[in-house]
Amino acid sequence: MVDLTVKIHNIEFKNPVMTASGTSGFAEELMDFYDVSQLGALFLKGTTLKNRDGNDYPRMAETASGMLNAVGLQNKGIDYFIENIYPRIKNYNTPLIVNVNGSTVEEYIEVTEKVNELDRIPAIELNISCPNVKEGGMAFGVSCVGAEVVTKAVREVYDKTLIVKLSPNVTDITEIAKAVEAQGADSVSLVNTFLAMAIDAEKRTPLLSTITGGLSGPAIKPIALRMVWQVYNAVKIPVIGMGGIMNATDAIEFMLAGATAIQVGTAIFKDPFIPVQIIEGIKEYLERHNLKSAKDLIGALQL
Amino acid sequence: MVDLTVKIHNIEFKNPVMTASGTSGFAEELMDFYDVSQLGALFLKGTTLKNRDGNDYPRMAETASGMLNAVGLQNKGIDYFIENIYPRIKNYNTPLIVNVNGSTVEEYIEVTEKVNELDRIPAIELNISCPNVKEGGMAFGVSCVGAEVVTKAVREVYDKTLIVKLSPNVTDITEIAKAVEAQGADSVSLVNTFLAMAIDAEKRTPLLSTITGGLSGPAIKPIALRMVWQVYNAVKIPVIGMGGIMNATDAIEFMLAGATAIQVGTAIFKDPFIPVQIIEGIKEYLERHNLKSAKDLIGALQL
Amino acid sequence: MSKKAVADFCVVENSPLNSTNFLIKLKAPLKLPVFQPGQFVNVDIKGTDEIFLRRPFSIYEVDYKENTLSLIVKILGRGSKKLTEIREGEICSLVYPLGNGFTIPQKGEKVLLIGGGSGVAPMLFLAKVSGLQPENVNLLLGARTIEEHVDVKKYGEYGNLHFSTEDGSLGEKGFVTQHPIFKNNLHMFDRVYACGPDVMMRAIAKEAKAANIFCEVSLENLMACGFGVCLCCIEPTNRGNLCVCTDGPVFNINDLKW
Amino acid sequence: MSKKAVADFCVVENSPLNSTNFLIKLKAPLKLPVFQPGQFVNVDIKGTDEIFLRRPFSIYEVDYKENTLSLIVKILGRGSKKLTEIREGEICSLVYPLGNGFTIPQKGEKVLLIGGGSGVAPMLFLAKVSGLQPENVNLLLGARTIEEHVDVKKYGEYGNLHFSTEDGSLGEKGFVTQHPIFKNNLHMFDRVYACGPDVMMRAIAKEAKAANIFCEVSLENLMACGFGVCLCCIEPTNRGNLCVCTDGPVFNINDLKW
Ligand SMILES: Cc1cc2nc3c(=O)[nH]c(=O)nc-3n(C[C@H](O)[C@H](O)[C@H](O)COP(=O)(O)OP(=O)(O)OC[C@H]3O[C@@H](n4cnc5c(N)ncnc54)[C@H](O)[C@@H]3O)c2cc1C
Ligand SMILES: Cc1cc2nc3c(=O)[nH]c(=O)nc-3n(C[C@H](O)[C@H](O)[C@H](O)COP(=O)(O)OP(=O)(O)OC[C@H]3O[C@@H](n4cnc5c(N)ncnc54)[C@H](O)[C@@H]3O)c2cc1C
Ligand SMILES: Cc1cc2nc3c(=O)[nH]c(=O)nc-3n(C[C@H](O)[C@H](O)[C@H](O)COP(=O)(O)O)c2cc1C
Ligand SMILES: Cc1cc2nc3c(=O)[nH]c(=O)nc-3n(C[C@H](O)[C@H](O)[C@H](O)COP(=O)(O)O)c2cc1C
Ligand code: FES
Ligand code: FES
Repeated sequence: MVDLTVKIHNIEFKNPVMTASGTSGFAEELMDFYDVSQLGALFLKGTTLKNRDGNDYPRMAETASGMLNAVGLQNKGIDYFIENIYPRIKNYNTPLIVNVNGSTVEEYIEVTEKVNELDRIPAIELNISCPNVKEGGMAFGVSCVGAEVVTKAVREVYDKTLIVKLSPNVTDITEIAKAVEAQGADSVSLVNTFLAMAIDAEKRTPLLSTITGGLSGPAIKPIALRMVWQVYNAVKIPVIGMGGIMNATDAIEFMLAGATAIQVGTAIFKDPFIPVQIIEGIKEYLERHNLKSAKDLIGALQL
Repeated sequence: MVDLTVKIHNIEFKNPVMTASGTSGFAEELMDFYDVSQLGALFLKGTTLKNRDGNDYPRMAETASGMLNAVGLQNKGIDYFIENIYPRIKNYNTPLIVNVNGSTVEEYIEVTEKVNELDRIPAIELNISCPNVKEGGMAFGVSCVGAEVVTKAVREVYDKTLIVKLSPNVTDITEIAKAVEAQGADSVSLVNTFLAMAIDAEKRTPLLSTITGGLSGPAIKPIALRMVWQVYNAVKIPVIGMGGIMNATDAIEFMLAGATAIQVGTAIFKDPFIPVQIIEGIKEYLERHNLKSAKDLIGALQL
Repeated sequence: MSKKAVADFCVVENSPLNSTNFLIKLKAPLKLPVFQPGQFVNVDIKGTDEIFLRRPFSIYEVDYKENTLSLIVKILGRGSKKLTEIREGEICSLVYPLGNGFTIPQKGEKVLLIGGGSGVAPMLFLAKVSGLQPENVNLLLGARTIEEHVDVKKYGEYGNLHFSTEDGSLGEKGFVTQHPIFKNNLHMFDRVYACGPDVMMRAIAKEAKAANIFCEVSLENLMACGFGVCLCCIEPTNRGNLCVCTDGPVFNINDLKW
Repeated sequence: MSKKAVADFCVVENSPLNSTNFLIKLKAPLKLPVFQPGQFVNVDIKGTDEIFLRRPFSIYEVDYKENTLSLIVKILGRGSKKLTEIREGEICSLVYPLGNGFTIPQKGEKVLLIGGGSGVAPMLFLAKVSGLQPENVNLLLGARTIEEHVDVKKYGEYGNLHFSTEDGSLGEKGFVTQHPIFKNNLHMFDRVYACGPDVMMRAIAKEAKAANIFCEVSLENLMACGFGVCLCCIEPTNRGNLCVCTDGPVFNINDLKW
């Protein structure tokens, strides 16, 4: 029997396969297909202090091996989450991780403080990399100073596991990773989407209401993989990798590059069973290669 | 009859469709298929002061809707070009543009000075964005200071059209574009390839000898398009757009986003006739939309 | 136990209904659940580099005995084009059942079902399972020309058939809203249902609202996931931004900001 | 006038030669140029999201009257797998002719042609057009098992056929370099030609070098363009890094750094 467990900070996950924030809602929708307790963890939809309507329609455009989105953090706010959603999902038998967002440092702190009260949320993922909001979001994530300020402020009010989600829209992602590590982040997750654009040539208009949006899917995988490998070699805290993972082979590549765990995002839109299939595929790979533990894959790339 | 000509600095091009440096050698190979004089311009293979063997094999890996390369500027040096290649190609009836590279500012200057002597080379493309060389290349292109230093130095020794090729591996490409504009660049071309990585999961090794390489092809198109649009809105000099252009629709999208001309790169590997087909496609589009000139497309995106 | 499924269906029929519409019949590997008219499936279209996401199509017919379901696919762009080229025997992955479905009318009610283009599919399904007497069901089908009309003769047994075309080549000339059954007799109906191009549904909604008649429309917003997780398909409503894929595709026009 | 072309060929035959090799015959829309043995075509494989670049395959047979060319395609990964699923009547785009080709032997010379796996294709083509008397041509074909051998009986008219398999299920047991015709008689040949797995060609090259016999091998480096513009397919040689697609795929072993 292979051991699929991995550890990030003080949490042991039953396997390294997790859902990416914003791509599986609050996991309830996946429950229509299968029991999400099988998954390593659930990163919930990005949550802000107050209700946000998100951006105007159209919010989506298909691109070669990928898609753009401009959802803009539509959510009902943290209080609604605590009162209405949390009670329904809190007994899922796998770690639930809230993706914390804000337009100001104060908002990040307030949301974090509220999440801190929730027994069944062992960790937060600090999203300083959303490219689809006018204020906050990626603005914090593309400079060391911005990343430091938010991480430091949140760290002061939060004792559980703090994961900071990095933006790929930067010159040197290792600088940002090192900056948040220095401010006490327990882990970094990467990458968020790439700022990108699509145009309707016939109509001569942008395809998204917001003109630009975030690119995800297999198209970005080679860049995301490079960033995971760079960050793995730059920091000591565990890295959670994502970006275009569609199958177990992709997931294994991210782990070989240094990811302790991986998140599946856009692939879920294509087939919600993909995370489950990846767990099976990793198991099969480990057996075939006579490896005892998923941990043996982490950073095992041979140069 | 639609007018396909476009102008960059003091050069009038017969049409906006050009080959991207490093993807059609010195154009002789394309001559085996068709007369390259039809094309708007030919951006020649990256050239350095001395002979470079380039990187070890393997230098290529296929990815979703794209490819990685790690050629590493293999070329025989500027003197060889001047003595052996230039005489053979100088009478092609379309502008030939040398892609100038160096590991040091001095090398960039030396290559430029030598190119300056060549009557039939009306412009150079200063490559400060190659991700596949250890020294120089992208190192200059990812900081404003680096970009400024090279541009300024080359501008001082070069009076003809100076195009600076930008790296997409930066937080804010408009800053770099503005910096090179301020130093006298006549045009910017973008994007070069994205630093990326591919892994053989079964062998647990990188697929490239250099571990990382440059991602090109349709996968990067949405990011490249966003950057062209941003740069178009940030500078006054003309923008040459590229990144994943596979057909006339893609080319038109780049022009709508602000490109005065476009370069076709990786698509040539798939089908060397694509640049010719794009010229036809632009013509057909202009006629169908009752537009008189390709210039009417430049930045014509309706927001 | 699970409410939704992803499964590989086998193509058992792909036949052109006219120049742009195709009937695609798919056999399920598992017992099909009961579908509501208005519900849809999300289809994985293989075989081109450019199609990354699935494409949603309304259920047109279901044969629970044969375990098959049928779609009417209209060629619009790359994906729908490719889908119409699928051959019998090929495999096609579907996510199903998706969406809410129309409100089933109550016994004795009179209904008007309006379908435009491939929007006829859910209307015919609704006519079939409405449970109403045929004389109380009126199907109004619109298209640009007779060539773009699908042959719906067999649906005569479920209700009265009315046609309109923009060029007058079949039925009344003009848009569906100019057809007498709509223009002159709207007040006769207890419920109006519509599926088709946005402009058509908006025109219908406007009149139905003015006449204060119950009216449901089926929206076709762009979708990435189809099951409520991406929040890409939203429609602004009086209850906030709702997902067309889970809160819809069927909406009561009073909820919409039209 | 142009030396190279891109054209849509029509698949006229796709038949399995054994469990992993397929014969694919393609009809050209234009008159075919004269191909040299060792030259290859670059094939656009449609129909999956993952295949972006073309795949190179050696010319196996050309019928100038019928205007067809044939390839032997071995299933190695995604692209070759997909290509073997192509159906008669389908269209397939080829870039051709690519590469240099083998040095044609001179009259009266004795040659040994060694093919491993799908590497038999250019060897059979060379045997056919070598212009030598059959008794001077020796074809040594190796594979892992008899199941992986392609039926080459008809090539008996162009030369003597010799076989080896790793498991001894056909011909001599072992690698081609262990076959008597190679091991004991190498010195008898004026020229040795080889195409097959890297290890096989390296082993042959080593012996040929030691015996100081003219030897050409056909390399299969990864390619992006196939016509000399990307510089991805390079092989280090005594003349520097050369492109396998234009300076090769055929190299004299004395040029290689093996
Ligand atoms: C719930 C639902 C049910 C549907 N039922 C049917 C049905 O039964 N039969 C049928 O033929 N079609 C139906 N559609 C529409 C169908 O999904 C689209 O026609 C299809 O996705 C287009 O894909 P494509 O690749 O051919 O077009 P693309 O190449 O992706 O796009 C071509 C052009 O059409 C536009 N477009 C694409 N999809 C839509 C859309 N959903 N709405 C408006 N514009 C769009 C694009 O913006 C683009 O301009 C339904 C859609 C939804 C959401
Ligand atoms: C000049 C030339 C002539 C050739 N002639 C023939 C022929 O006649 N018949 C034939 O069956 N094959 C031939 N090949 C090899 C053929 O091109 C490859 O088998 C094919 O490209 C593999 O594509 P794939 O998508 O199936 O493999 P992929 O899925 O791309 O790769 C599968 C695995 O094979 C490896 N691989 C892929 N291509 C090559 C390669 N060229 N060399 C070594 N390893 C590789 C990959 O790294 C990977 O590990 C030739 C190659 C060249 C360069
Ligand atoms: C529709 C959509 C919504 C997203 N919403 C969020 C979000 O709320 N918070 C967040 O941190 N990331 C969000 N992301 C980014 C994903 O979590 C992930 O980082 C990105 O999509 C790359 O992974 P992928 O290629 O596997 O999708 C979203 C992505 C998509 C496609
Ligand atoms: C194999 C290869 C070699 C390249 N060599 C060069 C080069 O020498 N100089 C340069 O400026 N860009 C070089 N590029 C980058 C291209 O010119 C272009 O910027 C990039 O590939 C993006 O465009 P595309 O997606 O159309 O290929 C190279 C790209 C490839 C794929
Ligand atoms: S399509 Fe994803 S939420 Fe509706
Ligand atoms: S494959 Fe491009 S140069 Fe050989």
